[in-house]
Amino acid sequence: MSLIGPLLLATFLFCVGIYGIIARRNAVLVLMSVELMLNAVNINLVAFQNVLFPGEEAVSGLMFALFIIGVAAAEVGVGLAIVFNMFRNRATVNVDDVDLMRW
Amino acid sequence: MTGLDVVFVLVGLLTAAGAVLTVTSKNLVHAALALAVTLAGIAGVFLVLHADFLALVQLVVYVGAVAVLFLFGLMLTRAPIGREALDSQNRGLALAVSGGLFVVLSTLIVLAFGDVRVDAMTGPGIDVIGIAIFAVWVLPFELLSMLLLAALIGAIVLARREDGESGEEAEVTRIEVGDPPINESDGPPAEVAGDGQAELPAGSGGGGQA
Amino acid sequence: MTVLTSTTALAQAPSILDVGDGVVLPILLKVALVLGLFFVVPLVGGYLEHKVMGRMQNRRGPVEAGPFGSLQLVADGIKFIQKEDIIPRAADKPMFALAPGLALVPALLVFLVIPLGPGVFAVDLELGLFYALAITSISVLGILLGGWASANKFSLIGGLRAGAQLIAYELPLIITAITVAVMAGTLSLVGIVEAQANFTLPGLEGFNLWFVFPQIVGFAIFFVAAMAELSRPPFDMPIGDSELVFGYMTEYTGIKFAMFLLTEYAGMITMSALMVVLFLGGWQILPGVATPGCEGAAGIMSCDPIGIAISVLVTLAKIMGLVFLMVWARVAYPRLREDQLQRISWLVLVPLSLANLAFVTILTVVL
Amino acid sequence: MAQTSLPGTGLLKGLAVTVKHLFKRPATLMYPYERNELAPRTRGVIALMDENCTVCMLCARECPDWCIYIDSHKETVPPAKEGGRARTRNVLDRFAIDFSLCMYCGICVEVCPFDALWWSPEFEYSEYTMDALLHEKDKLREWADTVPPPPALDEGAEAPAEVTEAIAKAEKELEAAAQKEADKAAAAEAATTEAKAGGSGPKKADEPKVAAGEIDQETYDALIAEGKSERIARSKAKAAYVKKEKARLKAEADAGGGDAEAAPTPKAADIKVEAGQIDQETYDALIAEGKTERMARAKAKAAWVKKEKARLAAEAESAAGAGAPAGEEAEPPSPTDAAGSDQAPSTDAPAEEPAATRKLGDVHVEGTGEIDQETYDALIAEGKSERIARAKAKAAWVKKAKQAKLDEEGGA
Repeated sequence: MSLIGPLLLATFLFCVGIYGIIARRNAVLVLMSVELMLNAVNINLVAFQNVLFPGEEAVSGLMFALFIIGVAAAEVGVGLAIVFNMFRNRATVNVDDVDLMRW
Repeated sequence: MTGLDVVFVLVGLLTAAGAVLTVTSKNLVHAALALAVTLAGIAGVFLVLHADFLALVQLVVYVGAVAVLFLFGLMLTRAPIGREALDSQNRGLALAVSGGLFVVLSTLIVLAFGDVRVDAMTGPGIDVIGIAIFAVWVLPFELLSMLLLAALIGAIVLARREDGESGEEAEVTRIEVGDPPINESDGPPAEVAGDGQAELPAGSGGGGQA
Repeated sequence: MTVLTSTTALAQAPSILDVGDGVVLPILLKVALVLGLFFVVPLVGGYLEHKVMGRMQNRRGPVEAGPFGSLQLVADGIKFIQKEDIIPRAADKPMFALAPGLALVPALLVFLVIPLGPGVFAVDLELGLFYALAITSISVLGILLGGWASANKFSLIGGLRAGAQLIAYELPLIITAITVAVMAGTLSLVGIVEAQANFTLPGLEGFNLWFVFPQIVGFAIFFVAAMAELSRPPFDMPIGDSELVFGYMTEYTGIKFAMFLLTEYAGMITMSALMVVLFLGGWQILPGVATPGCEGAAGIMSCDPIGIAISVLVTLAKIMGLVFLMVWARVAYPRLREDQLQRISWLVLVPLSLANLAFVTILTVVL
Repeated sequence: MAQTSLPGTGLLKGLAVTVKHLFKRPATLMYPYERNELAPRTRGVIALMDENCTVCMLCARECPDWCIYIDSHKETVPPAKEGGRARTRNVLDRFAIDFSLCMYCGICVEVCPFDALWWSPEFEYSEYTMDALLHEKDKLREWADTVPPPPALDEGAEAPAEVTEAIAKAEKELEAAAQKEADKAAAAEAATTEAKAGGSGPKKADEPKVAAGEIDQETYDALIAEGKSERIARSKAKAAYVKKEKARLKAEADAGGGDAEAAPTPKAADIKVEAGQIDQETYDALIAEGKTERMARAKAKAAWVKKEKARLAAEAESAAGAGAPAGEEAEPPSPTDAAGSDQAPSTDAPAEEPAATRKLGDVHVEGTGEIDQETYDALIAEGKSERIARAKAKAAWVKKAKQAKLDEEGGA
């Protein structure tokens, strides 16, 4: 199959993620957009794994993707914890409203 | 166009549609569900690309855990619903940035990899992946473990409610129905039952809190 | 280490359903097998539950529909279809309608990899065990969504409880499954059955054992976690009818409710089947006993039709035995409290399963 | 109790208990196919023996749900003796219990001073409409046939007060009767032979019962069959025995005399039959109608008794000629028969219906609260209170309506 498909899909997801980060106010939605971008990267990595190491025992692309998934999971955990904390203290999850350096 | 191409196009369209819904949906839970669809679609893309181990990991971690976590987060944070509440004012800017980026990147990609084809895809077996993780990549793997542990502890510490802290959010949660209180502009009125008596001698009229 | 490349996403062992040269016929046969399993075996399990629970409570259980009430669940299904499909006005209608399906489909998909006998399976994935666990983890989305979309506080709390419970118990479940995979040296479900047929403890050579004997702790953890995953009593806090009406199913009626119920019964069967494969030697009759009509490795592979029939019956009998155990636990024990539930998972099962994993791994490497 | 045991033994104990029950016989009773033996006073349905009802309204007043409806009117009974005072008595027109309201507290049964209300263990009277749960007098009377006798007294228990009283009374009367018998032995001889020739119950004459405290077994059985309580049946049977003796002696004494010893007590069976047999025809018909076995048996028994009575009455009538049947005729047809006659398909009891002249009490008029305006106005004019006037006017209306109905029947 053609390589261009996965790459274009990855690009599209990445740009959608950027749109979400800029356009959304809700912190949880922003986190979701970040996830979209990370996944777009994963698609790229897997696609290039197939191009660069076809049928070999080197699996660097998959490894990177795996690590990204792990890191993303950690990011979601901590990020959501921060959002909860913010919600408790400020009663809002709008990123626009959290513009103080201290409170 | 091979059969794989067709399957990929279908899965890719589903994924892209899910992604668009994720960032445009007016309802938070719909957005989370669209995200789950997108993530599952990406797992499908992995399957098409013969990375089935990764596809299953994607399912377990993203669809089974992260999407659920997001749903939990949305249900616990009680955010208002509606486009105005969810979207900021710079939607046009966002569209311009992301659209421009997409045009530039896709042009570059087509120019660079437009004619690359991978026809003999043989994904590595699970044993290969296992050996790779625990032989070649063992140090980053252990680091990732440490990171996850730290994230676990950090998340618990951040989200944990201190003793006696429970119920405090009730004070600052405003119900915006009817006429606002007179001293709305000064900040949230400190009209907590029991607290009100202590407020009276001070005479500050509700400016103390927050 | 030999070269271990393999074309993934393909079956390891051939299925007996791969007949002829065509593509369509095997696929049709496999779909028929999976659907048949999905719709028949859960009904048998449900009937068993009705009867056993009734007799344990000095009742008779169903008696009217069919001989000895055996068609009770079919009658129930017909009744559910006839019922009015009520959607609450405040509900999120598309999500409300989607949720039961989202819970049901994963339960259906798991049947794809479950081996009932030598060659009696739709497909034997290299990652079969991982696949089964990954697919089951999806159904939590449907439950959570159903709870939220009902616009009912009982439903929402039930859905949240279910989500928390499923995440909490998925961990010990997966870790224990990994332990078995470490012992078997494969993730393929057929491979695990075969590994058990050849498994002996050092010092006891020639004495075949199933994984349940060295892994009795793992089996107990898996059993408890599986019951919790399925929200079966005594772990049915998400439904908790004394506190939450009926949890996430409160607002569901008719066929949608039936779909949730079918999910639960199908889940019982799949979890039991997984336990049979992981711990109870699959279709092997007894440890060290070769199935009549079979030859090949450990006398359980490459069978003639009689051997295949015996194997399938043995597997189904073991599955029903485990379903009986689940029902037994349901009758014997009262429902736990929500905090007890989480405590059991995080403070008992997870550490225990981690210690078990470490222990087994070290022994496997050393021996 | 501090128990030190291995952790987990409690869990195993729970499993042991449940698995033990797995192999026990289920406690389930396969209800529609097999039935439980219910206690005699099970709160199934409330039965009414309307012949016992004096319209005292206690039940209706005590009912917490106000689910008992009673209509009645007053009737003047002509003086029993010449020159006596005419008495009034309440006649029950309507007695209904709305079982859709009833909460089965049983207070009405408790308070009833004349044993007119009884618990019956029948419970299968569910209906498709709520209206059908309003059981009228006839239906309530049917339930009375299903009231089982109470459990026997304990061994060595003291006899109930009414039984001892009845025994004492019977003994006294027996003595008097014996005295009479001795006086009129000669005259009796002739009458007995005549009666025997007519064939009216050879048994009756053949059994000279003299033992003190003896009960009339036939009456007793009949009463039990009718669903009366053991206690009542016993005391009544005693009384019946005494009365029977008297009647026999009297009949012996004056062969054709219409003395009209005819009792106001409707129960005293002048003609007695051996109860305990059932009318197979009735029984089959009722079973075919879908009645429960118990009810069918009780009714069939009653039907048999009634048939026998009718037969004997007919025989006696034909035998004794014109003068004799005064005794039977004076006896008001007991409400038992009236209620049962439409139920039991015993067609061969024609002697009874035409023999008895219809009275106001036998006619049922459906009143929905109409009042007799004329009476009402008159009473108001007399200065009576509105409530009294209304009540009396209502009664007057019922009476009038009944009279009209009766006239109509007579005319037809």
